Formats: sequence, C-alpha cells, structure tokens
Amino acid sequence: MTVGVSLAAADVRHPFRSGFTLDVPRIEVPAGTTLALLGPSGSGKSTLLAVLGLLQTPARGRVLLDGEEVSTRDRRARLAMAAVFQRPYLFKGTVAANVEYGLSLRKVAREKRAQRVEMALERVGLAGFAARSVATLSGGEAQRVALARALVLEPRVLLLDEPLASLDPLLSRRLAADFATILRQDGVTVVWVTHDHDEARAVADDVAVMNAGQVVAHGPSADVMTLPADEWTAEFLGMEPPGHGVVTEAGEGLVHIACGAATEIVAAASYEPGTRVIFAVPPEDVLLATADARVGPLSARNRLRGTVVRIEPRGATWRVVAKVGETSLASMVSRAALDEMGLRVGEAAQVVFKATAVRVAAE
Amino acid sequence: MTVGVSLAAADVRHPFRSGFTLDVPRIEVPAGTTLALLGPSGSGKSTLLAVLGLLQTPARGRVLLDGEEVSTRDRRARLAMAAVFQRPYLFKGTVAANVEYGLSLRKVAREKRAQRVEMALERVGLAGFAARSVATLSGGEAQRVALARALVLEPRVLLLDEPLASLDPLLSRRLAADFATILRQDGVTVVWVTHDHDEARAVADDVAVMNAGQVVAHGPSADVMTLPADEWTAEFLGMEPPGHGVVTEAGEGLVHIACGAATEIVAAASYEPGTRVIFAVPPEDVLLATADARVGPLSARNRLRGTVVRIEPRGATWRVVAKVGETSLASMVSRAALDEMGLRVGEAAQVVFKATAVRVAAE
Amino acid sequence: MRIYADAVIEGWRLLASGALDVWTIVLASLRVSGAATSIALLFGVPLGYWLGTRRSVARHVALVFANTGMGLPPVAVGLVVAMTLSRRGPLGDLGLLYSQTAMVIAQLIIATPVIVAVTAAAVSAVPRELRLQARSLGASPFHEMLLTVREARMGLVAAVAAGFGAIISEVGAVQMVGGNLAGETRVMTTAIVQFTRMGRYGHALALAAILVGIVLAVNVLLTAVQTSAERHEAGLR
Amino acid sequence: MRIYADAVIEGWRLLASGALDVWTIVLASLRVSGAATSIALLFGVPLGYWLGTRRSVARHVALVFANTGMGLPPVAVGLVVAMTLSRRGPLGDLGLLYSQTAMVIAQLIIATPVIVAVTAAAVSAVPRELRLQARSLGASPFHEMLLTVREARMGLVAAVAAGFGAIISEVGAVQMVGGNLAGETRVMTTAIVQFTRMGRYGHALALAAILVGIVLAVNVLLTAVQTSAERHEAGLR
Repeated sequence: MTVGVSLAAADVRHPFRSGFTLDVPRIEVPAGTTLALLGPSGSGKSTLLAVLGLLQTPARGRVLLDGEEVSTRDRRARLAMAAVFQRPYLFKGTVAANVEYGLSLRKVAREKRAQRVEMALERVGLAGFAARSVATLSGGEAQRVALARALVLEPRVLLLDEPLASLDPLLSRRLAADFATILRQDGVTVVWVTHDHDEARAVADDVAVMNAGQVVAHGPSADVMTLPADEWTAEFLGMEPPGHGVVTEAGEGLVHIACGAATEIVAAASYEPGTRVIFAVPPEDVLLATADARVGPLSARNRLRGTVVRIEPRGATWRVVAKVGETSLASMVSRAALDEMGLRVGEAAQVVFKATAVRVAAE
Repeated sequence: MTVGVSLAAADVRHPFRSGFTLDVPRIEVPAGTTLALLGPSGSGKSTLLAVLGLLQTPARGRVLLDGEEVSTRDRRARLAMAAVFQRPYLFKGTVAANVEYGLSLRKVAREKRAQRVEMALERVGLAGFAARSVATLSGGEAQRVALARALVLEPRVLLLDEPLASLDPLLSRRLAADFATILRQDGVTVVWVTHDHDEARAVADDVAVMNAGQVVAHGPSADVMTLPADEWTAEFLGMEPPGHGVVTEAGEGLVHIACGAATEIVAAASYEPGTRVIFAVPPEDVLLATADARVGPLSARNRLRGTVVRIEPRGATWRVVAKVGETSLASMVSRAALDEMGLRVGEAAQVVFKATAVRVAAE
Repeated sequence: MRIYADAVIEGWRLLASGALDVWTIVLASLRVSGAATSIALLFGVPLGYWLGTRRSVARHVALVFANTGMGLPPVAVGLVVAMTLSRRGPLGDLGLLYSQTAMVIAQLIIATPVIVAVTAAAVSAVPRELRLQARSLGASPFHEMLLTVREARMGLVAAVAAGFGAIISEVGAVQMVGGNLAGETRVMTTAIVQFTRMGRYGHALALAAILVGIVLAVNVLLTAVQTSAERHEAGLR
Repeated sequence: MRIYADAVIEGWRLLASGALDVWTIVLASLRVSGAATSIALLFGVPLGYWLGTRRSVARHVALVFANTGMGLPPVAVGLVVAMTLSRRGPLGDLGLLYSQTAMVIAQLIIATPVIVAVTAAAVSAVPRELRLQARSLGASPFHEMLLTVREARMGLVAAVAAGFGAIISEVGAVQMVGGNLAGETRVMTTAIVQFTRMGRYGHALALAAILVGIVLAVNVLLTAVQTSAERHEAGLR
C-alpha cells in the first residue's frame, strides 16, 4: 500500500504540436484519487500529462508534489512516478529485463529485484513470463508487461496515457478490469489520459475535459459527465447541450426554472430567484412515457410534455431525444420499453424525472 | 438509386498474415443489404473483404456477383465496386483530383466528371473543397473525401474496412451518422468490416463474427448479437455465454426449458421435448427487481430468483449480471433504478423477462 | 600556411581567366556522368519499381542487391570494362578503350544499382494500401504503377541525385577505362589526382571547388525538394 | 574471349601460390581501413547520437550534413590532406606524405560523415516515446543514451559496415596521399588500377576478387544481422 501524494500544476503554458498552446491555470489531483484527462486528439492532454509527470518542462508554470514545487531535474520526485503509454514500448530483451529496468535505476539489490519482478508479473497475470523475449508477446501481454514495469516501482503517482487505446475492444475490456482491480489495491495517485468518455467514467474520480489546449470542464466525474459547460463539451461527451433558464421560485432546497414558453422544471438546488442557470438531466435518469399514459404514483417532480426528435442506437439500448420547450432531453430506453410504447420520431411523449436528478449551475 | 446486386463467396481458403488460414465455406450479402464483418484484429475480416472486393485472389474459392463467378481480372466486375479503408489514403494533389480518379479510369468525359465530383463532395458535406490540396484536410475531412471518391462511382458494391476506426470518437460518431444517411439513400450492397460491435449493430442488416480465419457466427444482426454460438463469441460481443438446457414441455408456440436444478424458463419457440438447446436473453430485455418486490401484473412469463454476481459500468448505464441456476443473465439497468433498488453483489434479486425475449437454438 | 593561400589565389585566377583546359575538363565530366545517369535511369527505375512493390523473398533479394551493388568497388567495374574493351578483349575491335564512351559504360554500371536501390526504397515507402485503394477504384496494374511512381516522385529525384553524385565523384574506374587523356577523357576527378601528384595544387583546387560545388548543389536541391515535400505532406497519413 | 580465362587462371595461380606481393597488398588495405574505421567510430557515434535525437532544425542540419558529407568527393579530401602533409604544408615536417598514416587520415575524414549519418538515422529510428518511457521510469539523460544506443545496435553495425565499405573500395584519395609504394602504401584499389593499366589483368583480377569478397562478406553479414533482427522484432511495435 503506497502512501498517497497529491499532484498539482499551476499557471502552465506550453505550446504543443497541433499548434495550440496548453494553458492550464490550475489543476489538482488529490492524494490517492484518479483524474481522467479527457479530450479529442490534439487537445493537449498528453502534453499536460508529460508536464504533470515531470517528463517535460513547460515553457511556463509550476508542478507541485504534495504542495512542494518540483521540476524535471528533481530525481527524487521523478523516482516517485511511473508511466504507461498507449503502446507498450518495451525494450529489446526479456520480460524480466524490462520489468527490472526501473529497479536497476533505483539501485535495488539483485536478489530483491528478481523477487519483486516475479511478484509484479504475478500481479498482472503473467507469472512465469520472466524469461520470455518481448518479441514473442501478444499485444495484450506486452501492455501488461508495461504495466508491471511501472507497478513494480510502487510509484506514488502513476501516469497512464491511453493505456488501452491501441488494443482491440475485447482485450481492452479485459485489461480495463485488470487495471482497475490493480489500481484499487494501491493508494496510488493516477492521471489517466483517454479520449473515451465511457473509460473515463469507469475509472476516474475526477474528470478534466480538454479542448484546444484548455481545460474546458473540470470536476467530479458525476458532475462533468452530466452538466457539460458548453455545446462543444456536450457533443464531445455524446450528450445534449444543457438547457438555459431563469430561476423563478426558490425554497426548501428546490428551485423552479423557467425555460421557454410555459415550460418549467423543478430542481433540487439553491439559487436566488432571477438567477440565470444552465441545467441538464443525465439520460439514465430520464423516464419516457407515451403521451396518453397515466404515469402512476411516482416521486418524480417533473412530468413534462415533449416531442420525440431523434431515436439513435447506442449499443444495447436506444437513446431517445425529446424536445421539451426549447430544451432537448435525452433518455436511455431499453428496446423492450421502446417496442411497448411504440414511440416514433415526431410523436408526443411524457418526459419524467426527479428534481434531484437535475444538474444545475449558474450561467 | 443504384440497382441492387448480390455478392457471395464460396469455398474460400487463403492463408493470411497472422498465420491463420481464412476458411469460409459460404458467405452471402443479399442485394442492397449491409453485412458487417465483425472480429478482433487478426481474425481475417480484412482478408475476406479483399477477396469479396476482388482485390485479392484467394488460394482457393469463388466469388459470385449476382450469382455469376467473377475474378480479380474481371474489369467489369471490379468497376462495379469501390472501397473505403481505415485511413483515407488520398493521392497527392487536390481533393477534386482524388474524387475524379475512378471516373478517369472509367473514361467519363471531362465536363461530366467535374459535375459529378461537385455533387459527390456536396453529398459528403464538402462542397467547395474541390480545389483544396489534400494536405490541408483534417482527419475527418480526409475520410469524407475517401468516401466521396468511392460514392462518385455509384458503385453497386461498397467495401468499407473500418472506415471510422482511426478517428476520434466525436468525429467517428458524426461520420457514422453521415455514412448511414448516405448509404440508406442508395440501394448499394455494403460489406462493412469493423471490430466494434456497437458500430456493427448500428449499421448492419446481417453480421458475420470472425475469429482465427473462420466465420464463427453469421445471421441477421438481431440474432447474432443476442445468441452467441459459443463462449468466445459471447465474450467478444460483451455478453454472457448462453445457457444450456433441455426442452421438457412444448406446445402453443412455447417451450419449457429445464436448466439446472429447479430452474425452468419459458420461451417462444418450437422444439420437441428432449431437445438440448442453448438460449440467451438480450440484456436490454431483462428486468430486475429486488427479492421482496411484488412485481405487478406483467405479461412476462419468466420470473426467476437469482443472485447478483457482478455490477459493471457500461457508459451511461450499468450492466448487472445475475446467476439463475447455472445460467448467467445480464440486465441493463439505469442508475436511477439501481439506486432505488439498492442492489449489491451477492444479494438476491428477481429476474423477469418475456418468453418472446428468449433466443433459443438447438445445440 | 602560405600553401593554402597560394593555391586558392592560383585556383581563382585559373577559373576567372576562363582558362580553356579547366572548363574543358568540367564539361567532359558533366557530359560523361550526365549520359551515364540518363541511361541508368532507363534501366534502374522500372527495375526499382518492380523490386519495391514485391514482398518478402524478392524484397530480401532487393536488399542484398542494393547493398552489394551499391558497394561494388568501382575499380572492379573498371577492371572488367577495361578487359572487355582492351585490344585482346571481346569488344576490343571497337577501339573504345580510353574514350568517353568507355567511361560512360563504366559509370552506367556503377550508377544503375544505386538508382535501382533508391527507387525501390522510395516505391516501397508508398503504402501498399495506397495501391490497394487505387485497385479498389478500378485501377489496372499499369495504372497502379503510374500512381505509385507519381506518389514516389521525390524518391526518383533522390535516385537521380544519388546516381549522379556517385559517378561524378568517382575516379578509379574512369582512370582505368578513360586514361586521363587531355581534352578527351580527362575529367575532374582524374585531373585532380594528377595535378595533386604533380604538386600543382592551384589547378587541383580549382577543379575540386567546382566538383564540390556541383555535388553540394545537387544535395541542397535534393534536401530542399524533400523538405518541402515533407512539409506538404505533413498531417497527411 | 580467352582474355577472361587467362586472367582467371593467372589470378588463381597467384592466390594459390601465396605470392607475397598479393597478400602484402591485402594486409596493407585491411590495416589502413581498419584503423580509419575504428577511429572514425570514436568520433562518429557520439556525434550521430546527438544529431539523431535532436528535433526540427538540428535534424535538418543533420540531413544536409549527411547528404553532403557522404557525398564529399574523396579526391577533394585527398587534395586537402596531400596539401597539408606536403613538404610546404603546415604538417610537412612530419614527413607523413606517402605513408600509411597519411592514408589513415584521409580515410578517417571520408568515413566519419558516413558513420555519423548512419548512426543518426539508426538512433532517430528509435521512437522518441521509448526514450520518454525510459525517462518516466527514472532514467537520467545518460541512461537514456545508453538505452537508445542499445536499441539501435543494429544501426551501429550498419554504420561500421558502411564506413568500412566506403573506404576499403576508395582509390582516389589513397593514390594522392599514399602514392602506391610497393610494400608500404600499395593497397588493393591502387594496385588494381596500376595492374590494369599495365595490362596485367591476372594480378588485377586476383586483388579485385579479394576486394569484392571482403565487401560482399561485410554486406551479407550486415543483411543477415538486420534480417534476423527484423524477424526478432516482428510483432513488436
């Protein structure tokens, strides 16, 4: 069990390949938590990872490890970290030589090295692979070796740059489970770069969404993934853009938000009347019903009339988007439910959700 | 509107790169339909595409276009096809020169070419890009040019080899919608290679799942994606392996299947009593309820008692796996529902599904 | 240290005065190597395309061919050509030994493997999938070749430069089959050797400056073309 | 046609009889070129590593350097070395002109750019990310260099082969600074030229066979090493 350590960066500015400038006034990863850096390719997430991981000195800015400023030249700080990249980048030779590499740099005694290598390989499910040449490994095995090579160092900070992106989905799913299990055992602080929001949602405590060098949204995974700050983030996360409204009444922990003509929603939040807000409802919290259905005794405060505007397949379920006033709300609906209701694009529907499901932020 | 044409291959055997041999006794794509070739990397799907597309002569086997045997040397047959690959592979020069390439080979008159190029670019949303150098395009634009370059030929068969796999998810989602819209307008016969089962489900009429050079499952998308023939296919599709059982009663279009001690399910199917069958229920058709809940008047024939064995995040929803007798059944559950029921691993639950939701096949 | 200054001044005077013997030598060099490069391209490019688009075994052969052909000592080529053209040799009746034609033949043999190897490398750098893509749009094998060569055109420029550069700097073979006859087969390299051994450093330096200038110009041009092509293709593929 | 048969028979007799003059010449070649290659490696490898790991501007410089340095006409190198070592030259007092030392100096100058260029190419082919990966595991810049050179070791073999191959076949510069003195500075290439011009094709052929054999052996070895390395790395990266 590693002792947790917090990692932060402040006032970072650094130009990077795609022509943008990384510009991050402040980002922090509390001790023992996982931050997902989420964004499309060329958004600067790998550059930010390299800066946080002391692999690259930014043109400007500071990196703080447990509150103390550190730099790429602080060997002590660098030895507290380890990274796994999208490709395994194994060194020519045996599996053991690879896993041992960081231990030799740390001048760990030879007998102890062999022992720790064996344990690390066991941990990633590759016991007995030590003597194999890396050239004989499959893609998934190679990526596990890369993970073992980092874990054997018992790092206090682990940096993962799309560690699963180059594998096919079957392997990727298997390894994601392995990674998650392994990381949960440790108190390690993790920065996980990904372009896949499902992956981010599955692994991260906090999420920072990046675009064109900037962090456009940052916060607990549950918030960021449900209340995108702008249309770009919404589209990137595969969500509808948030609705805009004005608080008309407030009290008892609830606010009424007017959004468009004759549409009002109730949300669990505290804002002064008159405040302009944005809001969103996670698709998994929205129920749909046919227009004529009598929705039984439910604790849901919001029962709105809307029109189905889109029905899209999303893997095993369907994503139905309904327009309510001027706001679009999406709902995840199982095929069984969709068949039963017979919903079609252009038809009316009831949109039902609880006040506590509504995410609100002042505009 | 293109006139449909059917494409088939028979008795194909061909060794390919990963050391396996492609071995496909028969595969057919009916006129105007889309077949998805689904499998992990190295499964031979691209080789099969190349054989079907007359890009490669197999060591053995025949390719049939509308029932007539054709070969890589049949120029007429080859001119009826066009392909888009994972990467755009644009030729150096302007966008127009690229889109025009196939038309020049078909000796279309110069004025007519310009007109068709302009139309094709408009169709993929790139009107006005004709004179641009391909070096100035973004990844998504380049892939659209590759699509336009194929569509401008009005092919009767379109071959797509992971056309979206190299794009980031935001772009990939946008282009998937574009591709789907464009293909739906035509009566074109499509073979779509992918390793992504969500993509396959979204685009294909039929699905062929490949592994190690063989087609391990083939049929209408809805069947293949719900009743995987074996454990490998099940895991590849992210599903639970199908259950095994024996038909004990049959009649009125329903069968009772005994599976394990004191567990019986009812399915809409016709098999003689005593038949050994495999069965599966699509996760989106399975409802869960707490053990003590009184499940109201429902048309669902199957209400079984089980134990929750796994709860996994799957994007916006959760995938809950319950063990019923010796069979695992998965259910997609929204977060709202999961919270309300308070289900945890190891707890008992009721598993509810209709007889018509059960997919059955003789073993 | 005056030796350098003296030589530079003398060399400069020679060049500036347009002394006929210097420019005759330069022209002979350019004529011989230019002719040899042109003929070598005729053989080398198709052969290089063929080798560059084949896989596995043939490619391995191409690699060996390139390494040994490019490493073939020019003096060995010179020996064989000299024997063949000598009075007692099979082509002795043509009386070509110690002529510009003999030098073209020797340089042709030296330049061809270089051009084949560079062309093959350039062609094999064009992704196989690009040819597959062309085929999927209806291209015949001939169309495929046209497209591939067009895509690899920077490699062809490199092939010309490498072939020309290899032979214009060569001295052993041209000595052996040309003979360094003033006004006829005396080229820059043979003249530089001779002038140096005679201690006429000014003459040698003037010719060396021109030779280095030509080689440099070819390489700078090549680098510029490659760099601009790389920039042009950046972001693509 | 008898000219070839006669020469082959005479050449074979010479080699088989162990005639001292032939083997003396071969040994002189190997000694001079071996020494020059070894010294060139000392300078060339660190310089090549430095150039191969730099980005953009420095890499562009490396490209130009490689192209021109490798294309630098050996006769120009020979001229400058000959001037420097000549009696009136700055190092004339050392009396090195027409010695093996002079030849080593000239070949060193010719081999170094080749070794730098090939090393730089091999090092720059090691993915930058591999160095980043090493750094992320705690490697210092020195550790990074060790690892990179280790990963690029096949490229170093190629560098040695390319450098050695370039100078053992060279004739112009060694003629100019060595002088082809029997038993001392007569090497294979200069002897082949001389014997050919004297019409002693048997002697020339015997030496040419050995020279081609050496060059071939080096290249076959290199190809074998590269192929086995490629096979070894197949599937990786």
